[in-house]
Amino acid sequence: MVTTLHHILANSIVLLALKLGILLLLLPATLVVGYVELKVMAHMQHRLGPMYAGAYHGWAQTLADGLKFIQKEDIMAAATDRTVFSMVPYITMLGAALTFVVIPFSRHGVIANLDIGLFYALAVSSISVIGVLAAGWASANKYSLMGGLRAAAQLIAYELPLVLAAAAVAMQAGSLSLVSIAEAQRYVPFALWAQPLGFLIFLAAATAEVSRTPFDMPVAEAEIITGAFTEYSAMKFAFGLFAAEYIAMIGMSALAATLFLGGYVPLLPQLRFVPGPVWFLIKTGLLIFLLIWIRWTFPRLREDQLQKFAWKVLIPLSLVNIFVTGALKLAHWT
Amino acid sequence: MATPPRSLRSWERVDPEEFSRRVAGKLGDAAASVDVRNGTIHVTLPAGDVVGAARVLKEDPELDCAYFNFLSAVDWEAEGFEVLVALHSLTYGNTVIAHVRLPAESPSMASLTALYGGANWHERECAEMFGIDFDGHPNLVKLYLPEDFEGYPLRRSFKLASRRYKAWPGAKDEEEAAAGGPLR
Amino acid sequence: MNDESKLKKATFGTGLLKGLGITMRHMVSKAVTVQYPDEIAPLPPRSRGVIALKEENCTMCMLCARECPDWCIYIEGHKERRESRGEGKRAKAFNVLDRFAIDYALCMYCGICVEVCPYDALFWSPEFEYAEGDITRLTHEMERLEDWMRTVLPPSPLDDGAKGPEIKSAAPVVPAPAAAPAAAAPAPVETAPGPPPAAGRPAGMSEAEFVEQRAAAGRLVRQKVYEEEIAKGSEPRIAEARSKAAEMRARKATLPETEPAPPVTPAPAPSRPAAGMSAADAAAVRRKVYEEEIAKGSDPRIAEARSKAAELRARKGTKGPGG
Amino acid sequence: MGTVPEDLTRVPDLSSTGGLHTEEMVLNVGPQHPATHGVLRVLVSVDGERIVRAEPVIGYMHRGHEKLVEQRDFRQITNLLSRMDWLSGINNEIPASLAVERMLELEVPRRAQYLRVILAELNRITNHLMFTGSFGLELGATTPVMYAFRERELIQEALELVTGGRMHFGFIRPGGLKEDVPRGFVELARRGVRQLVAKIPDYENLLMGNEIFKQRTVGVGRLDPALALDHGVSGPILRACGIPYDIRKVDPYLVYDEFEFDTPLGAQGDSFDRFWVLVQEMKESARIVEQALDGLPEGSHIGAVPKRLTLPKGQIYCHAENPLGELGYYLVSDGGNKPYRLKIRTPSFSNISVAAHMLRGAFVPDMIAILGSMFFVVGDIDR
Amino acid sequence: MTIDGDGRERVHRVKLPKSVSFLLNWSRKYSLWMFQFGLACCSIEFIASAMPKHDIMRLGVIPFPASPRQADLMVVAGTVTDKMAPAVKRVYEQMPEPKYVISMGSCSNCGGPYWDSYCVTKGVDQIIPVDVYVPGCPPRPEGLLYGIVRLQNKIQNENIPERWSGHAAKIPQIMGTGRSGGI
Repeated sequence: MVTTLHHILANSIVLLALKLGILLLLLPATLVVGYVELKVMAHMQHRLGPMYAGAYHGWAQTLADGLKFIQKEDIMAAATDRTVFSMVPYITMLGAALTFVVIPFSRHGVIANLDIGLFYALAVSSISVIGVLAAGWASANKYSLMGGLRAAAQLIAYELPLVLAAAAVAMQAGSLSLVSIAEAQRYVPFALWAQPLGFLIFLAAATAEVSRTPFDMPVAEAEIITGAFTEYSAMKFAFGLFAAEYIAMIGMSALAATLFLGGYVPLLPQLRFVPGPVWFLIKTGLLIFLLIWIRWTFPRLREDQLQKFAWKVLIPLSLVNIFVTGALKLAHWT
Repeated sequence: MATPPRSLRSWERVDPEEFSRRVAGKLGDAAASVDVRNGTIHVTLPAGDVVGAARVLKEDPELDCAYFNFLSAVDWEAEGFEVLVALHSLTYGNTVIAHVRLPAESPSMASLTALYGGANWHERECAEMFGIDFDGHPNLVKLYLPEDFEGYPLRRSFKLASRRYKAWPGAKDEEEAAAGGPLR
Repeated sequence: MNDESKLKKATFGTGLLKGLGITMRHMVSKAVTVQYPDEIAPLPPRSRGVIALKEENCTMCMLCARECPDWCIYIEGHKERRESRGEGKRAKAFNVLDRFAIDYALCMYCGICVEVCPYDALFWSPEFEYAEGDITRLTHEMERLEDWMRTVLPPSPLDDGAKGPEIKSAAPVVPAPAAAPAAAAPAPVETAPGPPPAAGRPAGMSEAEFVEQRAAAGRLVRQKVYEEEIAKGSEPRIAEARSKAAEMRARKATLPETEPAPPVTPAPAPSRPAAGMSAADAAAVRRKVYEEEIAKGSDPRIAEARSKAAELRARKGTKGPGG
Repeated sequence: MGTVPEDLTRVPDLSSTGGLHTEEMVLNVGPQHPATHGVLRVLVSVDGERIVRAEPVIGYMHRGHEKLVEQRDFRQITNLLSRMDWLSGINNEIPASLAVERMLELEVPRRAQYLRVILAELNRITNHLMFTGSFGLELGATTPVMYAFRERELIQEALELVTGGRMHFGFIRPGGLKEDVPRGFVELARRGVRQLVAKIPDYENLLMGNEIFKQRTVGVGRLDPALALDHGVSGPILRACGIPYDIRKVDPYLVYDEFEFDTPLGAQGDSFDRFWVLVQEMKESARIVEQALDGLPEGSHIGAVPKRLTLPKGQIYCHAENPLGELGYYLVSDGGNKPYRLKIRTPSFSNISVAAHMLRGAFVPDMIAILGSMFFVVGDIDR
Repeated sequence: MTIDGDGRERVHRVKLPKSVSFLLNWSRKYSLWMFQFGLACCSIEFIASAMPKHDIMRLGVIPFPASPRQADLMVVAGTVTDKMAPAVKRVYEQMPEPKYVISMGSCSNCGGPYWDSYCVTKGVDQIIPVDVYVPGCPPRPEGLLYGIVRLQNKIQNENIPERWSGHAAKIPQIMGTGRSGGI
């Protein structure tokens, strides 16, 4: 029986392996986003940023960082709980990377088009909370313990508005599958007409989820060194905190782009010739730039103000948002 | 905000001469001598009754020396120690410096921490640097120096080691080098 | 009391947006970075980078080593006798320098040695690139201090309002500061620097014409130096400052030889500490020596150093070292 | 009516948890901690996130200036003392020279006094710029410190043109200055000050106007004026509590009485007020520099000073308005050219002694905001 | 690694191919995560070197890490007093191995203006090994940049196996960091 290329592709295992290859793309993506953040931050602070690593404009700076972290000595203090200490980077990385399974790059370019894609994405992204908490406990250091507890309290507090804002989008699109949500925004993204409030809530909650300024109390240098990851060094630090944070950031902006800006759907019918994945990259890049921009402009909120903002402001607002979406749906207006 | 102390509202500058007469009048016999030099009022107080005089200086509405400037000491070697307590009156814009003479061996004085909160650290530093004991001080432990440091650095008898062990490069010839320090 | 209470109640969000606006504005504007290993920002002449030694000026008077608060200058030398030129005079002994080292690991860069050296043997150079791998190489010996001389910049010209130190006459009552001999008209700040002290005019030339000719020469020099500086790539501001300095030197250099003889130098007063010629005459002596050096065509820096030494000797009323 | 300072060892009852026994955790912040300026260590006992008791431990930067000063003559002293409060070199040197001049009745020419005021105010601006930037840094905003240092570099360039140094100048001599200012200094100083005044709205919008900043600082670390006077607090911190104690006004030295400038006063004495007073003071310093540059008289840079400077026997106290508060030198001389004893009254020492009372009951992240707003330099605390 | 007589692993001298050691040295050279150990006046010039005008990040020196665990360059900027010396040593020991130290300023070189003080350690090299001494009091920010360029040249032609061979690679037993709290 002639085994044509088509057969091989149709074979589910090979297909799955190919699609999981996409996840491997994430690691170079963190290097790129890391480099972009260094340069954008520098220019916002009126200076130049890395210039000498890799000759022209220091393009290889984050690559050098990665290579250097491989050579570093991996210190584990005697009092640490070794197994949990070493498990943490995998958990945080897992939580961050798995959201990409359901995010559509184009109409068919999605690893697994689950019909409960949105529910799965939000559930998976909250795994990293366990990782941070475990890091706080395992490194047997007072600062890490405080950092871990703060991170847990914050992530839980911001899980709720995230889910509620996403729920409003699901109501709006009438389905949980990210592909159909994206399709529902054919030519007019939700953020512009149906869910402006939802978009803002989701962005604020996403920033808190990734614990970036102004919600970066868990990794606040000034108060508690690097929070739960004070005791981590070498690849554990690079992998567990640095890369995981960037992947989570990319994941969250990709999710926000899909839910509110239409993901791979072109913004204007006339621009249809531009392929889907390019749209997706443009929108995600825009949101990543927004996160970087916010990080290097604002001071950070105090712990209790952070919680107050989540419980007293974001959650009521997202409930109102759901109510409004429901009312508009009933009136068949949308 | 708690109402600011009386000193904020009515500020009028008083000439140091007039203020020193006021201080002499208020302290009466407690002050051995009161004189004005370069615009500051110097008062010499007997070692026994420093807290009483300081309380008068602080709480008397005409003097109102509420601002605790500093407390330190001078080591006159044989003649003993001279503790300086500098108080400033914001209302009348004058500084009063109290001099208290203490004997050379085992000098001790009443602590002013009950009256001025600021005196706490100054007294700890003075005790650590000169070896003057302030009785009534909440925790008279070393402020600056590490715990295992022995000797009182600011006494004249405490010589700086490096200056003795390093030959003075400016010495023109050997005998000056041996003297271990610029003669000027 | 203050308007900050208004600041405290601003509506939510406006402050955040203004903040974002500022960072974006800075992102698009050009960075102010001086890329160090490739380009170096020009340093002012007085910048305290490293101390350079001019070995022939040093007479081993050890003043710098004595005045140094860190004891970081090490000088060794021996006495030598040299037969003096004239017969019958006994041979004069003077010091020969064997070792003059400055330990830059210990030095606190206060500049007291440069200031106190009576024979101008030590100069400041703005050079700062001499970090070392091991600490013993931070003690620079005589040869190394000598090469730093190349990097010493000429002293920057003083501000127009600067006059020599006031004269404290012997009389107890302090006289009004004696007007400096030169009728220094208040220099108009922007236009060409004030006319130099009333210098003698060559006969047969009218005042205005003379001033015009000197100003033209000055402007020519200034333009040339300005181009050179820009060609060398230094900052316009520094180039401008340097060209103005060059113009000043050029205008002074075109002074005719016959400078009115400085007031007769008073007999050296008994050696009370504040002895020696009054400061203003010493300054006049300095200018005269400076002109002689320039006329002889020696390097302006040498001229500057020699004139400064002459002025000091004049002020102290002592004879120069070794004739 | 001085308030009796509560005994620091008594633990206020904060355990709102009723029966549940909670034990405080002693946290050791510093001595090497990114937030504190240098090496201040604070022993904090914390109940959850709330501070029960805080005790600053100092001495990690104690270098023994008062002992070293007794071995050096006056020119060497001015160089050593500018390293005490390392953000304001010129202001550290001025009172030392003033003390010598007042003792010897030296007459300082007007031009030297004007130049001293200009250099002191430029140095005050660089000091305040550093604290403007680092206060934002401690609250998490890393961008204002970059802008603050950009202005600071320009003013340091002007100072370096005159003195040759960027931070430690050794330029003030008893009787006047070391040298006169070179040509180009007046324009450079004016340009630096003008750029500063033009850029201050950036800091106000970026920090003071920012709602997150206001939430972190308004009402935080409120300092009671009576307690402040009790501890001898001075400088922007005292003026933030509303007490107009500015030595340039109360006891004018040099030629400060010839310039008109006002002292900004805060209302509540909280972190926001301290920061606000700091920024307004930069504007005032810029005004003084502009007026001084316009009125710079001609003349010599140093008066008539005897070659070998020996002081008559006697004691004198001379103070000046350092950017962080009142800096005073109590000079005791026994007739030599070295001081017999020099007591240095530094502002940060008294300002920080009040921190223990302000930190009680605050949150841990608030401690950073409060300490950041206390504007201290550790070299000034430890001498 | 072989276990030698007294039970500690000895690292053998391994011949690394030229290109691999070049790549490793290059990555260590351009990614010097700098731990901010500012003590005294030099710390202000040290901060100024990270600011827009001098921007130390151009050379790949990133001033991010707040904990010594993630840092590999320690710049000792300022006076090391006897009371501070144990803290300096402890922070140095907590840094992971390929670590470098720059001593900035006369105070940390050998005591500087406080050479005769009764409580100043005369030079940080008495407690930790120093790679580059930057003279100055305080050194200009460009002076520190020059020191870093010199350190980078040193790293570029460093030999990693040389650095570890024959040197006991023991895993540092830092006892009880949990209880005694932060640095």
